[in-house]
Amino acid sequence: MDEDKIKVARKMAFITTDLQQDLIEKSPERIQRVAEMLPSVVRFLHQLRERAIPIIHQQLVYRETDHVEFFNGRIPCLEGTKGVEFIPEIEADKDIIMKKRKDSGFYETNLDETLKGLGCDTILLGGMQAQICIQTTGADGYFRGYNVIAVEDCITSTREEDKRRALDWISGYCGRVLSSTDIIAAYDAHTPIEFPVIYTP
Amino acid sequence: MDEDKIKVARKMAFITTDLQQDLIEKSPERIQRVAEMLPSVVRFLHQLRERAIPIIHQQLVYRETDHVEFFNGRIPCLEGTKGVEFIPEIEADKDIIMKKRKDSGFYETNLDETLKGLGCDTILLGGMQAQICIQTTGADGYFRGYNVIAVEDCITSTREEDKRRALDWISGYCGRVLSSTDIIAAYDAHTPIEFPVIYTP
Amino acid sequence: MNYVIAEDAAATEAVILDHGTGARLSRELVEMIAAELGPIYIGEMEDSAILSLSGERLAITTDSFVVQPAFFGNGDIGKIAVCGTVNDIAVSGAIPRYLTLGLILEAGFPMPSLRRVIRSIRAAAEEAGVKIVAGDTKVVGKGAADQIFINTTGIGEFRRPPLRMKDVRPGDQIILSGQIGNHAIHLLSIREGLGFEQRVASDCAPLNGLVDTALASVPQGMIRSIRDVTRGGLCAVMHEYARATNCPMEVRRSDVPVMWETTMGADMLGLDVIHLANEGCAALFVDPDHAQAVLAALHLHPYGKDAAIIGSVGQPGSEGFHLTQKDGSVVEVEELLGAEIPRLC
Amino acid sequence: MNYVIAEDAAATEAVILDHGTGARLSRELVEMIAAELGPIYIGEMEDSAILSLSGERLAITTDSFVVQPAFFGNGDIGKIAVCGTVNDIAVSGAIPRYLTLGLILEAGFPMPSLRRVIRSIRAAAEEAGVKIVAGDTKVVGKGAADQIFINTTGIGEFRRPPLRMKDVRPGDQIILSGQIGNHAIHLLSIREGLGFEQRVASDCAPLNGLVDTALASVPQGMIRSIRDVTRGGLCAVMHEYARATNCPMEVRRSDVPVMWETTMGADMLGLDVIHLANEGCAALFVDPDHAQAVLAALHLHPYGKDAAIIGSVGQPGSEGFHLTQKDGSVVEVEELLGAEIPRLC
Repeated sequence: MDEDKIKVARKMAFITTDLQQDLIEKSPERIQRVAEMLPSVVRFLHQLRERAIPIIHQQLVYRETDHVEFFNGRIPCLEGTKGVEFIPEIEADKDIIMKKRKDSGFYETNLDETLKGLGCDTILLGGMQAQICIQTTGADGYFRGYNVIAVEDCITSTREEDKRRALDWISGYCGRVLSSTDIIAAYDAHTPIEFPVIYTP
Repeated sequence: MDEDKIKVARKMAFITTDLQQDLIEKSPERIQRVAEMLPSVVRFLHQLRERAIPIIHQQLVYRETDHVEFFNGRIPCLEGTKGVEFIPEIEADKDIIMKKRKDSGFYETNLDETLKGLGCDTILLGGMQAQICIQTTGADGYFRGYNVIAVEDCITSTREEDKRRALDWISGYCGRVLSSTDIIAAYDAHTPIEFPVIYTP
Repeated sequence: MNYVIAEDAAATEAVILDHGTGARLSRELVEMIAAELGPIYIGEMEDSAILSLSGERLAITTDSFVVQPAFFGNGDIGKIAVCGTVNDIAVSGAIPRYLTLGLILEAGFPMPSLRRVIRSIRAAAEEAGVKIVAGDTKVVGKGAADQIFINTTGIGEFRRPPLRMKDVRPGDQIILSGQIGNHAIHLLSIREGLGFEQRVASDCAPLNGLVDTALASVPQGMIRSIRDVTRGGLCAVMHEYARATNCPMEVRRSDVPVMWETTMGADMLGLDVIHLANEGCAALFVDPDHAQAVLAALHLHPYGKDAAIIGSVGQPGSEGFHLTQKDGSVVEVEELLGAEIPRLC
Repeated sequence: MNYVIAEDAAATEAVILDHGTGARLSRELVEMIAAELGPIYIGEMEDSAILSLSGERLAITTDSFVVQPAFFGNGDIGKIAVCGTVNDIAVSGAIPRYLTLGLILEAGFPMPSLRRVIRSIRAAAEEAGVKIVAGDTKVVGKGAADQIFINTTGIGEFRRPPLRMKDVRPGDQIILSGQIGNHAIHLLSIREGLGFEQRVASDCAPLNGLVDTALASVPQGMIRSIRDVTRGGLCAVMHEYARATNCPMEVRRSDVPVMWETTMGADMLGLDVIHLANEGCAALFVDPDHAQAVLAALHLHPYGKDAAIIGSVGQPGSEGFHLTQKDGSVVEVEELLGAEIPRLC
């Protein structure tokens, strides 16, 4: 591959999205899908912490006055309620927690500033839902010049086809899709992870 | 007084307005004002029942979807709640009960038909509030050709001045203001109660 | 960057209901908007703007209708939307010719209700002799509008000189074309279920025929100016003319045509009829030597049978609205700050 | 008597959100209204009606704006309200001259926000060279409207023959004046916080200058018709012309100008850019021998730098919108029934 057409991940951060009580408990399908993914996430978080790779948990927070979709008859993730909290397995309080109010993790948050402060040039994405929050945080990060990696085994959606489509979209437009195992292996072997430089047509 | 300028009450009915839990419990002032009036109302109801004079209790009923003033943070007189019920002292279930949804007792109710069916030509008004529901039921009855009597000691308002003003308005425009004692005395003595015939200018 | 200005500015001055009543706060809002628009705003604060377009003079006016209740005893928001704009054009002296129609509908507004409104629009436009030349319909989510809002914009043409406020002179007689207060009492009565709605109907009507009748009855220029008496009532119109002419408007309360039941209803609600809204009543300012002729002509028109001379324009030097009460005393009636809110339970 | 029709008719057919999207249900609603209006409705279902008023021909159009969010990255509802109406007038071939402005404000709408909207209106009107000749402001209760609704009615004059859909002929080339989809992706992105709003700005702009440029570049009659591509997107416009001409509209997807990020955003949301709304893009139907000249003229205009010939009008006999995909296959694109709703969480 042509040298000036690739760039290499130098410093990574892992960003989880919406791993909160209300969002997971919306439906039996979601509970099931998250349960399937959770061991990978927990293992990956542990590996990252061992390697001092920064972890940021995105927390969706709504207010009483927000016009949002009701979950089970009420506003989900309401400030100050139990439902807004992270599931305990991810031990979020060991890491950076960042509130957000919309889909993209960059939208009116200080995620960009935080990543720059950490010196990160590459974002690893995990959590749910693949087809909105992950996808849009990926696009938004890409627009801001970050290398984007969707961590395949740490991402889920209520429906497998939505996840599949979202990962295809990410690899087609703005990033790479890799497993947590591959990422850790590359990191430990000092193998650079390469990204094509996409010129906007 | 010129013969063709007066008419005489022949058959009366007593109409109480809004003597319901939620409406009375709106404020300490209302509770107090109703308590002051209640003995007169109870005595008058008893006297009327003894004389087989019809009694109609107007019951304000709102629905969840109505756009109305909230009392203490909620819709008052909601269908099916405790608050919509009459206060027990008036023993409403001995009499005719008629639901209404607005201020005037005639508005989209069958009060007019009911009175005609009973052969009544004169309405006695009691309850609260003098300056809206009583006043407007009086005007509406007057427009429909009824003789209107505001029963002074059986009517109340949160504020005495509102009651005063309302009774002045009724006597000035569309009816008479009499005490329950005077009405019973006239009835028992077969003394006709006279009304001026008002020609609309 | 924050796109939601509303949230940031929540603590600052906000539009309030009183900004929409036709009284002083409304005027201040309109003046603020005109000032902000600066040189691109060439309207003259008259109800109709007069355009020179390739040498032809047109009258144009726009009005949005947010009537609540949208349906009432003898009309609905559709009738009002046509009459309101037709009347604005007519009182400028122009012949109303065309209307545009912009509808904003709340999702969930029943189709039969919409049909009823459209039919009312048609009937009123037919009576007024105007054509609707362009339309637009928007639908907003449930709760994002109140059933239906209507904008009508009217275009009229001048076949006689425009009537202007500034032509009103001291000594001119003030004629009201009909009874005041009925529209407001009818609507308030329906909204609250007061009983008056059976006796007092809305006056909503297109007045262009009546205006034509009046203008034809006397030589050109003898009717100086006409204004339809709508939101803000007679009081707002009197103040508007007092400001424009720098003369006081002197009115005798006993000569103001009002239905007895309307007075009764207004009195019950603690309102004064001079502040109440109308939809089919005009104030005419007429040369004193021709006032009787205009009055006689109005009396022959169905919408003018209750017309009356209610007062006259006073001598310049002091503005204001002077009302001679039934007891002979004269009171200076202030403009309301906002809506006069009826006393309710 | 029951004044509340809504309640009685609650179980019957109701206006739904899809009635307002510019797609088929919208058209059916408009057709119903036109039918109900009967002979008093003399518009021709074109965006601008052409009036003969004392011998002078005017273009008039009306539009209500209910944009959500009312404020966005590079504009607001005020700018859109001016541009939308100016563009409707301009594409009829008339010179936009005057606007009326009707505001419906929700109580609680912050004054600074109102000022910002008014300033945007002023700026856009200045750019477009139009004057606002009449205004109206209504305030409704909190919850009875969504912040602010704007109606603008525009009047233009014809100094050249009107452009009409029926003049479009088989073989005419179809030119898009700019990239499509940006406005919709920008607004959706703000509403949901998708990230694209930083890269994709709304295209909202007054197009009368661009239209003048195009019309001046070739002999009269060589540009047959122009339409602004707004709600319903390119697809709705193509179907409108197909119906009016009884010819298929044949478009090559690879030639349709679209920003890469807009495609990316639309793809994420499961939308096709051909359905997305625009506020500063026009479709021009041009004689094939003059299409290159028009294109060259457009490229020199700031709002036309991305203009492209995207297809042509097919032979009569079959209507429809035929889209040649990037793989060479041709698909017949159906008109949408209602809004295309993005797939969200």
